[in-house]
Formats: sequence, C-alpha cells, structure tokens
Amino acid sequence: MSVAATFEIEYLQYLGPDGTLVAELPPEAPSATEILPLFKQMLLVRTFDAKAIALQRTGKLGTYAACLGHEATHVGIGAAMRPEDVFAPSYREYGAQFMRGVKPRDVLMYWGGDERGNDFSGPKHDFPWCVPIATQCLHAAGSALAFKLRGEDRVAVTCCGDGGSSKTDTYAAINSAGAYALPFIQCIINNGWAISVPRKAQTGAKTLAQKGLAGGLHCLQVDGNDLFAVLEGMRRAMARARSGEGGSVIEFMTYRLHDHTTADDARRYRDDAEVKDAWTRDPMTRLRTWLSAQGAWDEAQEKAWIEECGRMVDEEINAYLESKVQPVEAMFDYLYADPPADLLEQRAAAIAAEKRS
Amino acid sequence: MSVAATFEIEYLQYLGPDGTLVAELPPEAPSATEILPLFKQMLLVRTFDAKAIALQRTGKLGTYAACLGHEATHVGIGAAMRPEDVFAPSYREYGAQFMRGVKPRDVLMYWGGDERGNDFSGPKHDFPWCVPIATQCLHAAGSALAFKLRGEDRVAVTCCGDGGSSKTDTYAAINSAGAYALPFIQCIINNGWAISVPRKAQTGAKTLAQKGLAGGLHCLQVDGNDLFAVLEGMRRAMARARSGEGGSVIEFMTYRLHDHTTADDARRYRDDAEVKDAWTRDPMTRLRTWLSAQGAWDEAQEKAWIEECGRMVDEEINAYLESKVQPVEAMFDYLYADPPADLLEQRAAAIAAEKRS
Amino acid sequence: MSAAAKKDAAPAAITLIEAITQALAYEMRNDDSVVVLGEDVGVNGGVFRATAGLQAEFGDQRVIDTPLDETTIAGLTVGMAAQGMKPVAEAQFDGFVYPMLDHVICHAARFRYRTRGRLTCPMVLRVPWGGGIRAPEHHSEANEALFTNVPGLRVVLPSSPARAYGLLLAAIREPDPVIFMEPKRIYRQYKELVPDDGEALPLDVCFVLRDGTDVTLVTWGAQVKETLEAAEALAKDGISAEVIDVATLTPLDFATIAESVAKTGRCVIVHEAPKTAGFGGEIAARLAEECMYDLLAPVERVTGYDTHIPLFRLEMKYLPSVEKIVAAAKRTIAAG
Amino acid sequence: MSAAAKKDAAPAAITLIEAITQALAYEMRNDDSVVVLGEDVGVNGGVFRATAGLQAEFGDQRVIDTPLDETTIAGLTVGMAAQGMKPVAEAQFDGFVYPMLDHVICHAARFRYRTRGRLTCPMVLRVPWGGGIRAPEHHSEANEALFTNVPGLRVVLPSSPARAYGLLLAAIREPDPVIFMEPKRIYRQYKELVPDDGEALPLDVCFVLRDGTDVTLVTWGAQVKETLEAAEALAKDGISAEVIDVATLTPLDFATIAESVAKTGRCVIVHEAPKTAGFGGEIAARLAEECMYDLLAPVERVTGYDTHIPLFRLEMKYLPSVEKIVAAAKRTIAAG
Ligand SMILES: Cc1ncc(C[n+]2csc(CCOP(=O)(O)OP(=O)(O)O)c2C)c(N)n1
Ligand SMILES: Cc1ncc(C[n+]2csc(CCOP(=O)(O)OP(=O)(O)O)c2C)c(N)n1
Ligand SMILES: [Mg+2]
Ligand SMILES: [Mg+2]
Repeated sequence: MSVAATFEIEYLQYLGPDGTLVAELPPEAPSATEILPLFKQMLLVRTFDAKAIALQRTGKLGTYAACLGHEATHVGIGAAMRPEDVFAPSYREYGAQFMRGVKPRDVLMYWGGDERGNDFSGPKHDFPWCVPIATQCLHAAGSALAFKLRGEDRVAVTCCGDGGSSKTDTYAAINSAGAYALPFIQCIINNGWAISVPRKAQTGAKTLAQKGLAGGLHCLQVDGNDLFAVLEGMRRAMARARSGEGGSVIEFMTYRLHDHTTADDARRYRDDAEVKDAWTRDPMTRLRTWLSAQGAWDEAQEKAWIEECGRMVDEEINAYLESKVQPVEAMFDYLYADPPADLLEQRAAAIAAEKRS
Repeated sequence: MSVAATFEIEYLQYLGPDGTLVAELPPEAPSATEILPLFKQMLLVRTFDAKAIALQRTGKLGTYAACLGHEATHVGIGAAMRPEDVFAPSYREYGAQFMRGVKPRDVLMYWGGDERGNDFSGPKHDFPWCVPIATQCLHAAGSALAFKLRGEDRVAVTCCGDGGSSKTDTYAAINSAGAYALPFIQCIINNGWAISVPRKAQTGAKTLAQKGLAGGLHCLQVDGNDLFAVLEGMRRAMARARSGEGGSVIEFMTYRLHDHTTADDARRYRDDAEVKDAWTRDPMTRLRTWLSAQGAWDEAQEKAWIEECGRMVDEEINAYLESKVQPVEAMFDYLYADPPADLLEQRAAAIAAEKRS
Repeated sequence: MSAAAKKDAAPAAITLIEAITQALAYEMRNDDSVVVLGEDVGVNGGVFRATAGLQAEFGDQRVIDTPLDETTIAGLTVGMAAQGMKPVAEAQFDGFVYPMLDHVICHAARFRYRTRGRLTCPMVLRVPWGGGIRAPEHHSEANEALFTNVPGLRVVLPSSPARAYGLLLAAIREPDPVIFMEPKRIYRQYKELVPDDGEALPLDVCFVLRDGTDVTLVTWGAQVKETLEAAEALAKDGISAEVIDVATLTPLDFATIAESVAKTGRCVIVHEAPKTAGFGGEIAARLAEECMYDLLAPVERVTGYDTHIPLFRLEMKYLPSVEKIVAAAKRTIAAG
Repeated sequence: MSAAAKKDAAPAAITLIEAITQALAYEMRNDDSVVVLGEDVGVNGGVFRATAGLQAEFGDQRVIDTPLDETTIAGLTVGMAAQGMKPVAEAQFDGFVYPMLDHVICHAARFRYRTRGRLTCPMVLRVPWGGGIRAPEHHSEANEALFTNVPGLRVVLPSSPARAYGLLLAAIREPDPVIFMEPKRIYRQYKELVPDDGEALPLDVCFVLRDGTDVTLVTWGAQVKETLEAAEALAKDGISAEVIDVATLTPLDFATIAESVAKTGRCVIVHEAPKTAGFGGEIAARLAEECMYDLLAPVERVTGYDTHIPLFRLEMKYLPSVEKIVAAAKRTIAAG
C-alpha cells in the first residue's frame, strides 16, 4: 500500500478547567502581569454582555447575540492582532473588537437598529458585523490577497462558528487562502451549537480544524476557554502568516452559555445539564483561579474592577440611549457616492412625507 | 503536545504505465477475460471521441468536451455502478454513461444544441449533463439522502474535475454526505487542468482526495489511468456506501490529452512537452500491453474491434445528423406540467410566427 | 376526504404561521414523499415556529435539520425532488436566499425543460419575507423580483391564514418548483378560521378581496393589510376601491387585474420591494400594453424606495403606509 | 491626458471585445489599484480573450487566475474592494453569475450604506451576456433583471465598441459597484474607431442613437443592432423611428426616454430576457405612470418568451428579431 498524504492536527491546552496548568506554558506565554489586562478585558466584556441582554429584555435594544462564555477566545483573538491587521467578525466577537477600539455603544447602536453602529470607533479598515453566515471569511481572504499583492505586512483574521464552518463561503476562503498562500487566519469558534443544531449534526468531520486540510492550510485545535491556548494558537498562526508561510485554521473549543440570541429560547432544544456542565469549563473562573494563585488578583480587586466595568458600560449605554434616530434622508445618503436623480427625488419626497407626519 | 486527529490517505496503483503490475492485484480484481469488455469499451469511447471532435471541426456539432485520456476512469466508474444507482455526471464522462445505456447519439444531440440529448437512453433517474461546475455533486448528495430516507439500497455517484473540487458545491456535497452518512461517492477526476488553470493553482491542498477530510468522508487517491486501480477504488467506496459506512471521495489521477473543449486552444497555456509526457501514461496502452501479455488480446482483434467501433459510432452519428429540429413549440411544452395561459398565448404566437417565416 | 378527516377538520382560528404549520402537517400525513428540511426546522420547530411539532409527529427522517449552508439546502432539495421526493425547504430569512439561487434558477426551474420531462423538480422553497418586524440586518428583504423573471418557477405570496393554508397545499402538490414567500410581518397579526380540510387554493388566480368601482389597488403579502385599510379610509371619503391580492406573482393572472381596471379605470400598485424593477413594474407594464384605453389616470406605484430597507429604527419610514396608498389613490381620482 | 498618451491614442478600428481589453489596459496603466481576476483571465486571456495580453503586460499580481468558484471570485472581489483596490472580476458566462449574487447583493451593494460610508466597494463585475452564439447550455442567459431591483448597484450594458470602451472606463472609475454585462453576440460583430484616449462615457444617460418622430424604440445590448435595422426597415415604409440605447439600466435615465416618447407618442421596448418582469417592464411602467398623456398607442414589448432560451438549434427563434420589432412598431402606428 502506498500513502498519498498524512496529516496530524495538534490540540493546545495549558490552563485546565480547575485553574491549574495541564501542560507547561510555551516560552512566548504572557506572564501573570501581562495576561492580567486581558483578564480584566474579559470581565468587561462579560459585564457588557449581561447589561446588553438586560437592555433587550426591557425593550431598549433589538435582538442581541450574547457572547457569554466566549470571552477567552474573543479577547485572545483581539489581543493577537495589530491595529493594521484587518478583522472580519461575524456578529458576536465583541471581545475581539473592543481590543481593537470598537466601543460598546457601537455594538448597541447596531443591535439597536442603527447603521451608525458599523461606522464604529475601531480601525477604519475593519469589516462591519456580518449577518450572512461566513461571508465575512471571504472578505478576509480578499483583504489578505490585497495585502499580499501590495506587499503589506498585514494579516486578515476572520471568525465563524461551528455552524459557519459548514457554509460554503468558509471553504472558499480556506481554499483561496491556500491557493494564494495568503496571510489569513480562519478562526472557527466552536461553541457547540448553531442555534438549535448541535456541532455533531453539522458535519461528519472529527474536528472542525481539519476543514483547513481541504485547502492545505495549517490546522490547529485549541481550548478556547483557555486564554493561554488561544494566545499561543494565534501567535503561531500570526507568525506563519507574517513570514509568508500562509494561512491557518484554528478551531476554538468553547461553549455558548446563553441562548443563541435574545430571540432564541435554548430550552426548546438543549439540556440544562449540558449547560451546567459547560459552566465547569468557564474561561473566566479558571483564569481567575490561576491569577489568584499567582497572587496577581484578589476578590477586592475583582469587586472594584467589576464596579468600574459597570460604570464604563453604563456610560456607553447612556450614549446609545441618548442617540437621536437618523433623519429619514439617511437611508438615501449612503447608498451611492453620486446619488442618481430619481433617488434624490425619492429622498425629497421622503423628507416631505416626514414633515407632513 | 496532544493530538486532536490524524489522517492517512492511501494511493492505489496496480498497473504501471508500461503495462506491468507494480503491485499485486487485489483479490477482487477482474481477470483478463473479465476486464476485456471494459478495455473494448474504452476503445469504443476513444473512437467516439475522435469522431465527435471531427464532427465539430466540420461544423456539424457545437462545442464538444472531449474525453481523450479519461477512458479508464470513466469506464471504471460506470462499471462499478448498478443500474438502480444514480449517476450525476459533469459534461465529460461519456465512458461512464455508455456503460449505463446512454447512447452516443444522446451525447451528440446535447452538444448539437438539442435538449432531447438529455432525455437519454440511460437510466431514467440519472442526472442530465451538468454545465454549472460541480452543482451536480449536491444533486447526487440529495439523491443519496432520498435513498437513505426511503431505505433503498442505492448509491449516488458524482464526478467533478480538479477545477470542480474548488467549487463550493463540492464541499457542500461532501459535508452533507458526511453529516448524514450518505451512500455517496464523490469522484474527483483530476486531469491536471481546468481550462487553462493548472491543478496547483486551484488549491494549496497536497491531494484533492483530502477535500473529503473536511466532511469526514473516506478519502482515496487512485491512478485514474489504471483501470484496475479505478475499479478497486470504486469497489471499496461502493462497499462502504452499501454497508452504511458512508461516503467517499476518490481522486482519480489522469490527464486531459485534448484541449478543454473544441472551443479551447490549449497551446495558449500548456507545454507540448507536458502532453507528450502524459501520453506515456495513457490508460489504453498499458491495459493493451497487459492484456496482450496475458494472451487475451492481439493486433488483429484490435483492428477488427476498432472497425466495429467505427461502424457503431457512424450509425449513431447518422441518427444524430438525421434528427429533425424540434418544432418551435418545444421551447414552451416542457416548461411546466400545467402551462399558464399567458405562456400558451406566447406559444401560439411563436407557432404563428414560424408559419409566416 | 375521509369522514374521519372531515371530523378532525373542525375549524379553529389560527394565525398565518399556524396555517403554514397546519398545511405542512396535513400534506405530510397525506403524502409520504413530503419531507421538510432546513436550518433549525427539527426539534426547534424553525426560528419562526413554522415547523413546530412536525418532527415530534413525523420523525427526523421527514423533518430534517441541515448543516448551516443555503447552497447545501438548495442543492439537496433539487436532488431529492429529482428522485421523486417532495421536499419543502425553508430559507431561514429572505436575506439568506441568495446562495440558493444557483440551484433554483439553473436546476429546479430547468429540470423538466432540460430533460424534456424525464426529470422534474417538485419542490417548495419557503421564504419568510419582508420587513416590519424590527429584525436585524438581512432579515427584512422583499426580494421577490429575484425570481419573477425566471421561467419555470411559480412565485407565491399569501396574505392571510386561509390563503396561506390553501396556497401552500397547492404549492406542495404542484409538480413544478414553487417559491413560497411568507410575509413574516403578518405571521401572527390576526387569527382566522382555517378548516384543516386539505382544500388547496388555485395557483393561477389573483384574489379580489374587496369590490370597488373607482380605483383598483393591487398588492401582495404584508401590504394587503395596509391596502385594505387604505380602501376603508378611501370609502370614508366616498371613493370605492377594489382590492386585489395578487397572491401568485408568476405565472401572473393578469386577466383579473385587467378586468378590474376596465371597470375602475385607475390602478395603484403597492409593494414593499424597491420601486425600480420591482414586480409592480410588470403589472404597470401590462396595463400600459393591454389596458391603455381603459385607463383614466396614470398608473401609480406605492413601493419601498430605491434604497435598502434600513435597520429598524427607520424601517417603517421605508415601507408603504396607508397614508401613502390613500394619497396615491386620490391622485388617480384627481387625474381623471 | 499627457502628450505621450495622446500620441499613443491613434484611433484603430476594433471590435467590442477589443474595446473591453483596451479599456482594461488603459485603466490598469492609469491606476495601480486596478486588478483583474477571474477564471482563465491570466495566460489564457479569458475564454473570450477579453483579458488577452494583460497578464503579459501587467504580471500575475495584477491579472489573477482564481480557483474555479464563483462564490470565491465574488467574495474575494468584495474584500479587495473594501480594502482599497479596484478589482475588475470576470464571470466567465452569464449563467455562472448566480453564486456571485450573495456577495454582490448582501455586501457589494451595501458596504457604503451599512457602514455609513466608512467602507465602500468600488468593483466591477464583468459578465459576458446573452444568447445567439450557438453556445452550450447556461452560456446564453439575459439575466440583467437579477440586478435591477437591487439598490446600490449600477447595471451597465454597452452595445458598441466605443460605448464599451467609454462605459467600462467609467465603471472602473465609479466609486460604487458596477455590473457590466457584455453582449457577447456582438463581441466581434463589427469594428469601429475607438481612440484609446481614456475618455469615459457617463453612466447616467441613455444614448439616442437615431432620431425619429413616429415611434421610440428602446433597447440595450445585442438587440441594439436588430433595433437599428428595424428602424432602417421602418424608414423604408415611411415610419420615422427614434432608437434609444439604454446602456445604463440602473440607475435609469428615464428622462431621455420620456422626452423621446413625448415627441413620438409611441414606444416599443426590445430585450432578449423573458418578458415577464424583464427590465422592459420597468420602462413601460414609468411610461404608464409619467407619460400616459403623451402615449398615442399602447406600449409594446418585443422580448424573449417566458421560457428558457433553448439550446442553439432553436435559440434564434427565441430571440427578438427585426421582423418582430418592425411588426410591433407598426402596431403602435396603427393604434393611433
Ligand atoms: C446565510 C445565513 N443563514 C442563516 C442565518 C441565520 N442564523 C444566524 S446565526 C445562525 C447560527 C450560527 O451558528 P454558528 O455558526 O455556530 O455561530 P454562533 O451563533 O454559534 O456563534 C443562523 C442559522 C444567517 N445569519 N445567515
Ligand atoms: C459555475 C461554472 N463556472 C465556470 C464554468 C466554465 N467552465 C467550464 S469547464 C471549466 C473548467 C472545468 O475544469 P475541471 O473541473 O478540472 O473539469 P475538466 O473540464 O478538466 O474535466 C470551466 C471554468 C462553468 N461551466 N461553470
Ligand atoms: Mg456555534
Ligand atoms: Mg480538470
């Protein structure tokens, strides 16, 4: 028998669910002091998330996609990127975006039904939230192609979910990244569910990381609730991308601790027991335990920081709540650089109708 | 370091380019007498192909996609199937289709610009020629899903090219076949070229067989110019499919010895040397050499059979050339089971216009 | 219909979305080859609950969750339909239908034609359609015009629980592919008695919902409600409006519209898709071709603007309103 | 324009496809951010030879062969455009454009809108368009109506070498996405002097190709030829036909059409797409809304039938012909 090809996919985990190390940290791992700001960022994200859900529940926000449980993955991805890199998120990775300068108020504006949320405070070249699943992956690949053609030292990073890994766009992105050897990182955030469809129903593939083999990319699976593993996975992929070795697919194993969105009711399709079990692997708890063991964090600090987070988020919420609705002409003004005559007539009619009503 | 998954892709080759065995034949391999009809079929296909090209060159056929060099792969795929299985071809696998009862005249009708070619003499459930690359793969997956839901012992087999393996539909078919564990075989016929784009520009993947890993399918690479390897690869995949083990992806390594189609001029983008080299791996020569060495075939037989093939194909060509163009109403009559009133009016108008002209 | 079925068919007041579920369940009982597939259609019963309870009743071999890919859904559906099943596929929202177009246009709409009737494609694609529910981006599109220039399809858009039930049954029984767009804004707007009697409605007629003599208001989907309200408002001003629910956009029953306009001499077409090249244009064009001598006033279109439907803070300003319809109707009266 | 460029711009008679190549080359020299991508566009120069010689001149970093996947092409194009390049993507044939729609409709047409101008999508999608070249299945579609109801796009269809050159330059320079459909039937039909002067033509006007007083013939793409021939034939019968090449379908310059119909009182719209919900319907609708009092006769549409364009043995019977156009024009004359 002759062998055409063999492959091996590595799994990275350093910090176990109980907050102790299960493997030696890599030399590049951050120290306790270095990782602390990221932990604090995770707490900020979790604070924001809870408040956004509450806002929705009281009718002050539209449908909102929570990120509860994804904090280590999201923050780790954001931390690994440079401002000049490009990020093409789905609709959930606020933790990564906050690291890039996007503000909570931007998130709220978007889910609050206002396009200005996407004219956000982050890098002007970053992609907007993307609702059509996984289409953003190809935009990242296109960006990476642009970077390569222009000889720029920039990496395109994109995220999709376990569900999104079934989407043909993800394959297209992976395949083109391989064909052109692009500086591209496909993050597959496997939180176990795509609305009501469990991971195992999406694909017969043993891992989602191996989706990358179809395009000849470097594949890695990491514990997405372990910030050290996330950072190390991203570090390796970034190094490959920047050195011209090409693209990577990283599967982050995490869990969606909330409903899919506030419009969803996960009790219809998901066992409580599973969620309870997932909480034992919460990314926050384990890092808090570790940091405390290192003497880098304590309850008082946590309390103070959580209060600070509350204040910061409330300020953002107020900015959102106080924002004025766009004037009616806003729906015409951003369609074309040079709006055609008929459209200007419709615009005038809409303004007139507005004045009448 | 912990390992998430490992994979190995096997390569099958038995009959080398020089017509001698490079590996021991599998126990299930056909004997010389058993394989002889398939060799004769390959010769018939090659005869047909040459005559179809000639027809096109003399203006009696539209664009035609030749299958020169693909005979072992095509005939082997057809031979592995049962009539009740479903075949979803691209536009090139006449060799497989002839094994299923499709007639050369059907092929000519289709490329001759007449829809009746697709109402062909093969199994009524087989799919028509499919021009939009790789879309047929999902139709095969859908068929396999129907078979599985109805508890039928049938397999869906589909083909795409090396180019087609980049198409998102191929991934979708592979992924759904894996998700539902379908009786499905994805043949990827790697003939080195997708019009002017060489295999290496399609993807960074080392093999095309590994595209199947993205959906958790069984993957195999075979020498597509070695009929024994083709038959053994298909046999294994068929056995898996029929026993409920699920789908397979087989990459057949062959070569496009002709232009892409008669509308193409490969000299623009391809070295003659490469083609010359590929001829040394011609599927026909090696099998002829082997059969002759077994005493199962000789020059006289070949001469007689080629003449016979010529006669058979000429008969088919004549049937095609003598076929009457469909009446103008044919473009209305097969659109809906119940044609709407407006369409019937247009039909009447078209008939009237026809009478006037 | 069997006596037992008749007995079961005690009418109940249900919403449009419940009527969809009722039709699906009826036809799944009636015809073994009917299967439902899509994202989250199984245990979750669909994000709009259109398939609620179906997997419990019919099992996961008839109500099938798919991987998250619309190309996959469309391609599998075409394959299954070609092999003798009657798949009813769900696109989760209108804005996610685009990756399905290739299989719908190149294959579903062509199998009968391509194979001279050897293979056919009896499938239904259900598409929750349109705006007005304060949904996120891409959840509010009125994109029926994608399908209306494609021969071989039927494009159906019900506007009441009863019509949803009867038209969906017809769509599933139809031997050719049907795009069945469901106005999600009125999914739960009101209830109506819809006997579960398995009676299909015809796919080749427009429905005259209100008789009138002064102006014909032509619409479909969610706007039927606004249009009926507009007719009511016009009546108060002494203007008698006829209201037509097109229901099946293609193939179009233009005769019913023409007959009405022959009577009223005026026509206002209402739809929420953008104006330019929206399906309203086709109806106006037929009027310009075939009813010019009947027209007492220029045709009016009350439509979405030629821009994207905005996110929900502004979306109601985008959609046609009762006021806009009334104003347009009055313009036609004033014109002649 | 520099003196050197002026000197280079000695006019040469070229075909429409050569005019496309000439425009691409001009703008690639003029603007470094312009790249061409698609299947076989590189060393092969495109299956129609539209990009012939470009890779030799500009290298494989500017003329990029893609993997065989239209979703890939569309998605990469959008991504590149959003990051400041000006990609000109090629769909190999009209029938392969469907998998591109998702990225075109959900993203290209919306980036400016979605981000309030932060990101834009200055891309061109070139689509060889239409029938009449005895091509295989899916190589002959007139599917412009897919795009015309989508806000945020510009849909352009040139009909002569000079207009192809000028409009393609404009399309590439346009800051918003342009669908550029090329009538492949007339790719090589005739030659015309097209100076390589870098002069773009406006994307917001219809072109009046022939003045007339009795009837306005409105068309685009390959049918411009038949329509001009019909005008010629009508002239022999003493009927003076004005011929308008719409050229940019959306946003539509209806004013030019309205002005003409105000003069002639009659209008025949000619296109090869199926009639129902073809873009001709939009023009007829505008006439019914805005020009009713000018119309002396019902509007006529001469179009493809409401069925798929058949394989080539029958395709010419499907397409609009000079005779059909002449007959329709005469009907409008007879009518009033
Ligand atoms: C093309 C498309 N189809 C369907 C949807 C509806 N939808 C929104 S989120 C979602 C599930 C996504 O699951 P996954 O990719 O795992 O990401 P997660 O939400 O779990 O982060 C679906 C089906 C969509 N947004 N886009
Ligand atoms: C969706 C689509 N895009 C483009 C084409 C044009 N086209 C026809 S064949 C071909 C190349 C196919 O190459 P491959 O898949 O390797 O198959 P081969 O022809 O070599 O057998 C292309 C690009 C098409 N038919 N369909
Ligand atoms: Mg998920
Ligand atoms: Mg090939």
